[in-house]
Amino acid sequence: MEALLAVAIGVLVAASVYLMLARNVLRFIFGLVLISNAANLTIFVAGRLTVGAPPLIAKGTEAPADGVANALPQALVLTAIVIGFGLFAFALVLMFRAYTTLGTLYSDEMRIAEPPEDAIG
Amino acid sequence: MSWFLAAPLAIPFISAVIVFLFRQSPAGRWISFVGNLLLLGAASLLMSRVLLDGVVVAQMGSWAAPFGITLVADYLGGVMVLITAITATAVSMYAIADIDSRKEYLGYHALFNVLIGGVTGAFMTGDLFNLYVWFEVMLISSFGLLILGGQKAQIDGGIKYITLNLVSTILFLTGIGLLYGMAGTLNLADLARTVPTLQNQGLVTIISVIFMIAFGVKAALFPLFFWLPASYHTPAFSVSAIFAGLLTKVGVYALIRLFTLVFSSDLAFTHTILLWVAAFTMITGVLGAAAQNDFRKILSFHIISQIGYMIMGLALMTPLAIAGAVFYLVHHIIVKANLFLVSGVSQVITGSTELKKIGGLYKSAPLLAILFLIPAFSLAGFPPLSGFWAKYILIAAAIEIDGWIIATVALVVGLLTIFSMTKIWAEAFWKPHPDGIAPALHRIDKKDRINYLTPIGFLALLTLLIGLFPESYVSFAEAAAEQLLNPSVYIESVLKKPHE
Amino acid sequence: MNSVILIAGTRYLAGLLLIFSIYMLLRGHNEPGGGFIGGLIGSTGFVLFAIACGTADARRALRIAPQTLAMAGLGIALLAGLISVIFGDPFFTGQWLFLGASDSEKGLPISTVLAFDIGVYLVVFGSVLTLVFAMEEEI
Amino acid sequence: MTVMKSRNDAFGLLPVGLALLLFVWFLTFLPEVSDGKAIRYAMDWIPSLGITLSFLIDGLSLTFALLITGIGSLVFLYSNSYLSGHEHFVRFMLFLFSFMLSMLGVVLADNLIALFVFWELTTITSYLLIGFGHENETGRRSALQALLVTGAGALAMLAGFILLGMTFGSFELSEILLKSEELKVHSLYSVILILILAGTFTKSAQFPFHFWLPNAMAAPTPVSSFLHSATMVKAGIYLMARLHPAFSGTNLWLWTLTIFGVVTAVIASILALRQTDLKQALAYTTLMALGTLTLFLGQESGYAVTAFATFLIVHSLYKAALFLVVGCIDHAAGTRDANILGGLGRVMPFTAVAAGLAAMSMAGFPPFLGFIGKELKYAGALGVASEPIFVSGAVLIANSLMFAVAGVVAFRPFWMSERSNLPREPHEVSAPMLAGPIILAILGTFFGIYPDILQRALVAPTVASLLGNIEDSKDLKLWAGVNVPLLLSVMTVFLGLLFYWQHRRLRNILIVVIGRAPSFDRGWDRILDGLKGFAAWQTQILQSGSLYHYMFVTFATMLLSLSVAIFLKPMEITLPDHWVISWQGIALILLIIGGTLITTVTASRITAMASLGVVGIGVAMIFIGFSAPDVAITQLLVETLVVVLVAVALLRLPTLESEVGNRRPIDAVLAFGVGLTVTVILLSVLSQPLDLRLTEFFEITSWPEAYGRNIVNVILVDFRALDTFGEIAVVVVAALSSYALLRTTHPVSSDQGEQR
Repeated sequence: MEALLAVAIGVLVAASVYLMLARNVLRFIFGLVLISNAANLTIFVAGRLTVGAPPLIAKGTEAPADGVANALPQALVLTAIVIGFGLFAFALVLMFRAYTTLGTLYSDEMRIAEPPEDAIG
Repeated sequence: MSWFLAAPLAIPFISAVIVFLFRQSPAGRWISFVGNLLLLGAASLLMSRVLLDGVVVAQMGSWAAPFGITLVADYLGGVMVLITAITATAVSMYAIADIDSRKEYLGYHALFNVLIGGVTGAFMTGDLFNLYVWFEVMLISSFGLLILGGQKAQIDGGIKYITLNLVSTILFLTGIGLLYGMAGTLNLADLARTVPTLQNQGLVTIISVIFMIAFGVKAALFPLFFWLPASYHTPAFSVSAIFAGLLTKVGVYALIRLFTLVFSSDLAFTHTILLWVAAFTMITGVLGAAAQNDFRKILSFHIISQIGYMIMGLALMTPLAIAGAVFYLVHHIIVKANLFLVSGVSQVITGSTELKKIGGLYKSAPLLAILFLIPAFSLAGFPPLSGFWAKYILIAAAIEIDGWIIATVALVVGLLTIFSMTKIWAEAFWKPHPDGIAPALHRIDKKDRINYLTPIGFLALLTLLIGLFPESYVSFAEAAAEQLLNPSVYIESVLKKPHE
Repeated sequence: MNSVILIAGTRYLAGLLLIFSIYMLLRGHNEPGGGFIGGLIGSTGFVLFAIACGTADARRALRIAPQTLAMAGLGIALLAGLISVIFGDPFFTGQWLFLGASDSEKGLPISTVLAFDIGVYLVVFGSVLTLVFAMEEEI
Repeated sequence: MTVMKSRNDAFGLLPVGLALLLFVWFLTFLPEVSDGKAIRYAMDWIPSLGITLSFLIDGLSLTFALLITGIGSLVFLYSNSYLSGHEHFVRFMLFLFSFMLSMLGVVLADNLIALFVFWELTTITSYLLIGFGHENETGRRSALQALLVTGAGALAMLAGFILLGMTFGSFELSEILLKSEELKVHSLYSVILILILAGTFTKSAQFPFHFWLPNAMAAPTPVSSFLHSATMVKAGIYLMARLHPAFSGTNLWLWTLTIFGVVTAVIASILALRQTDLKQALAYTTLMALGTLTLFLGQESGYAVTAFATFLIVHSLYKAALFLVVGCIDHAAGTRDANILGGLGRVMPFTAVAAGLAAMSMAGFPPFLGFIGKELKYAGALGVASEPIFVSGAVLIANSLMFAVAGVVAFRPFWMSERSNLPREPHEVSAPMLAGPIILAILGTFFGIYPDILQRALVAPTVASLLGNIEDSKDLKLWAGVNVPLLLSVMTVFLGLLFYWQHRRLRNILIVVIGRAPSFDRGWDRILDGLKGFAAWQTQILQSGSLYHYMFVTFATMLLSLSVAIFLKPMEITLPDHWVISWQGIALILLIIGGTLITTVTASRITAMASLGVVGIGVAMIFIGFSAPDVAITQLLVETLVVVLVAVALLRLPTLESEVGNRRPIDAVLAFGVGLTVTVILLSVLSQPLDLRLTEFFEITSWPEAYGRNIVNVILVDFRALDTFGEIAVVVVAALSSYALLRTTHPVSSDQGEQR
């Protein structure tokens, strides 16, 4: 399964790169969601996979059963998901704001911070 | 013991929470300033502890390394925290005059203090994933600060800043996942011990390239620096100053940390890349500055070329070179933050940052002229200011190991730096104001004037002091380099059992 | 969106989700759940409420500005971490108090770790609402 | 204004007094130094880098120090009147005084790096002084030009210094000079020499770096007098003289200095005759003098070095005097144009006398010191190690032209032709302004009559500094008998008179000829324009302002560097022997891939949103399937919020359109490459076993020590609580930032709700 997931991650990354290269910044947002998923999956897969044994300690025992899933990457992924959500939310609001103030979602038309005439002078 | 490390991290967050509750009152700005003064005190204590002990370590939650998260300050980490506190204090005073109440209401001071917390966290953490977390803290608060004010240019610049930084940050996260998948640990000292023993060394090098790119974007290296000149001229001046001083330097710090501690086994590959990158970063940055006609844009491009010098130090990887990089880091933070602060005052009294539209400062605002000249000439590398020693050490380090090309590049870029800095001087200071007005400092009301000029003067004084009496700092930088190049002390301090 | 039934329904649903979220928060240390999940569930309730009745009502029901709540959460989490320093332990060392502990039973655990998780809960709760309310009001 | 003025006057006397004090203090060293002794002071500055603040006073440095402080005090006195009442008078004096101190540092420093520090300080102060007339474009341009030309040389010189210091393990000149023999055979000798000469030649305005000096005349006249004739430009000369014992004696040294010196001297003296502005004419004769000094420094003979030492002093005296005189003329008559000026002798008698005495010295008439200098120059030229005829000829031409220029500058305006149409009615200048020229001119005469005083006091010790032996110094005599130098002197006078007589015609010819020759000044502009153009071009390409471009370069860098690394650093990929494959797993992966592809290609917002949701849920299912319930729940909840937020935002955003453009295929290739790289690296990572000791620790301690049965949650709130703390900080700040972004331009009143 790890190998297959690695391929899936590759697809996610490729798709998000393609989306991020789009002129419409909304597509960047889509790419961002996908690539965050890819990064989270990478950590998860890199911590190796275990089926059907969540890292919980049963009542009355001191330690989990042998062969429970690796808890550390899960904690990292959880952190990363929440952080990723925060970043995504801000990015989305920014694109929204960009549309309401700049009147466009196309990055080629966003030339206020670096006006074209600047580059020549 | 752990107080020494916990305090510089906790204080900014405590300030952030408190100032947020006071966001509708003018008291907020003073609380922020006092908070930063406290941070300065805590950072000084930490620094003195570091000077006594060499490496100061605290295991968060009492969980021994490598299991919990370790906070650690060695010479480099300690001085970075201190300089962060110094810059933050200066900028928070400046902000009292610079930031309007609308921005305060929207949380300027809270964002600022969280940013500082993120920066000190990044400098002190001894854990790779934790470093990622602090990077994110910095990143998200910098987003907020960058767009505060909501002008079109800010939104536009913000989009470039944010998209490119998000790419870098996700790459960083991916790199962490992959490295964990190989080495099974996240603690930097533990990684330093484990990584060289891994079987698949080729892969280690490849993963190190991932980190190089991720931090390369943060540090604004060639050819990944686009976000910086696209955005740094847009926000409030306090924000520009703190960004210019600290943010890219966290990237440089991370590069130095990882590429001396963890990824130091394939120098022929990684550090050769870094050397070329350093050369191109210096050149393209300074040429960019030469092409600009705006006070802040020139300064922004200069950040890039100066970063090149620091990376040059890392790439050469000799004791003298690393010492040069450490010296450069501190010098540059002080000087660059200060120049942005000066650009703010200049904007207030001349009405613009565009060089074509301003002038006359030399004649009618001589104090500001002096306060500009000190950091500007320091940046340009004129002796006996701090920038000269920084460049001197690096060039000497390059010549020492026959690095002729990089030494030549560093020298030529030094000349171009002079060229582009004098452009600001000639246009904003010497040239008469095109509208014939005399931009004098007393156009600002007295209270604000004090808040504007005190931090500038303070930072300029620091520049002068480092320049005139560099010995203590040079020997410190050499000690820091020694520590970085022989990380065993660092590793042992972090990994030793608490009861030992 | 003016359906009386819907409004009444979401009020109850929101309340229910809030209670459930606190349950998830409290059980988190031993079973799936915790501050994040609790906070997310709790905020979902209010999001529904805001969609159904409008943000003005939702803000009134909440009483405190959500961003203040979030900041307070951050403060609580920080304090939970700092308390340990009073006891001479490093930052973020868990401090535990077991009420009614006996040899066989550990008793009811009160800990800084729980306080920390409550902080997390408040942060997530407050932040999500800050975001959603502001966004809703913008439309 | 009057208050201001009197304050200036009081202030203005301070530097005069200080400089005078310094001068007297340096005089006290004369007895010891005249005996050939050297005095050294040292204190630590940056011991870690081997940099000390060490000073050496010997014949050479004392000569310079006395010239600097002596002429300095006269120039300060002069400036008091010249710039009296100027609004930036205080700044001016401050800069000029700082300059004097820096210059003293240059000539006294024994440590190379300390010397460099002072050297650059002279550059900075001279930048500020040349730009004193900063309100006009020319002043600013000239200042920048001087700064960049000398700055460029200085940087090369710094590299030379570093090499020199590293080669010999010390930056102390006094130590390096002892290792002269070792240096001359060292493989880096020529590199070091060329680097250092780059610094000295630019500072001392040797051809082809000469062009900045005449432009620097934009500075006020006292500055020109002090910096651009008597002191700063001689810093380069000083350094060559200082290094003479270590470097001289090789062909490289000999020929480089001789050729540059001769070319500079001849070209400068020709250009000098061309000028109609008195100050410019003097500037070019300064160049000529600098060339001559360089030329003599190339040699090792006693005559040549004595000629150097003597001419150094002679030139400083008369040139400073003449510059000050020109300043007086300018001050009094309002112009420096040689074509208009005339007949000033009657109204400005004292100035005229000073000018006359200085000019006689410059022209080389006996019994002035200039005559002795000139005799020695001829003696030195005839004794050069290389091509004496050629060198003597050059010196002859230069001297005769200088004779002519002396006439043009100091004789003609006073005594020839009537005054006509002067901008101002001329009058004699005040005593403080006269003091300088008169004292300097009288000194030139005095030393001409009593040359042995000068010889014993300064010339011989200077020669000793260069040649190591005080006996190598040749005597300074007014009458040395009938010899070849005397004949050449006579020829000089004849040629000089000829040139003076014909100078207008010559000037017209020169204007035509030089007009056709390439101008270095214009070349400078072209270089600068080229640089600016190149900078703009490369910046436009790199920092184009297009987000697409930035993204593309970033990803391309990623792909390129990772592919190179993968190509050069082969990594192992071993796929597992037995594949654990479940049908559910494959279905989920297909779901994720399908959702991803739809999101990528769709042009519908709703479809994109839905397929994003599908991907998110698919990922959550993977988490469930592989034993991560907490992560899965979080992922699902977050996914819900993502959809809610996107949905809310989309209400206001326009519909998507298909991306068109001919770069999309390239983008697709890049995207595919990046994706493939990630997969390959991940597969390689998975090829080795993972060390699980961290997790094992958490498993063992989670319940006994951290009292929690959900290990993931225990990690989050206890083992790695600091991560979580940072994380919630991110969440809070994300919310605050978004809130700020949405509200940032709204007036306060529109914040409904939160004020209740």
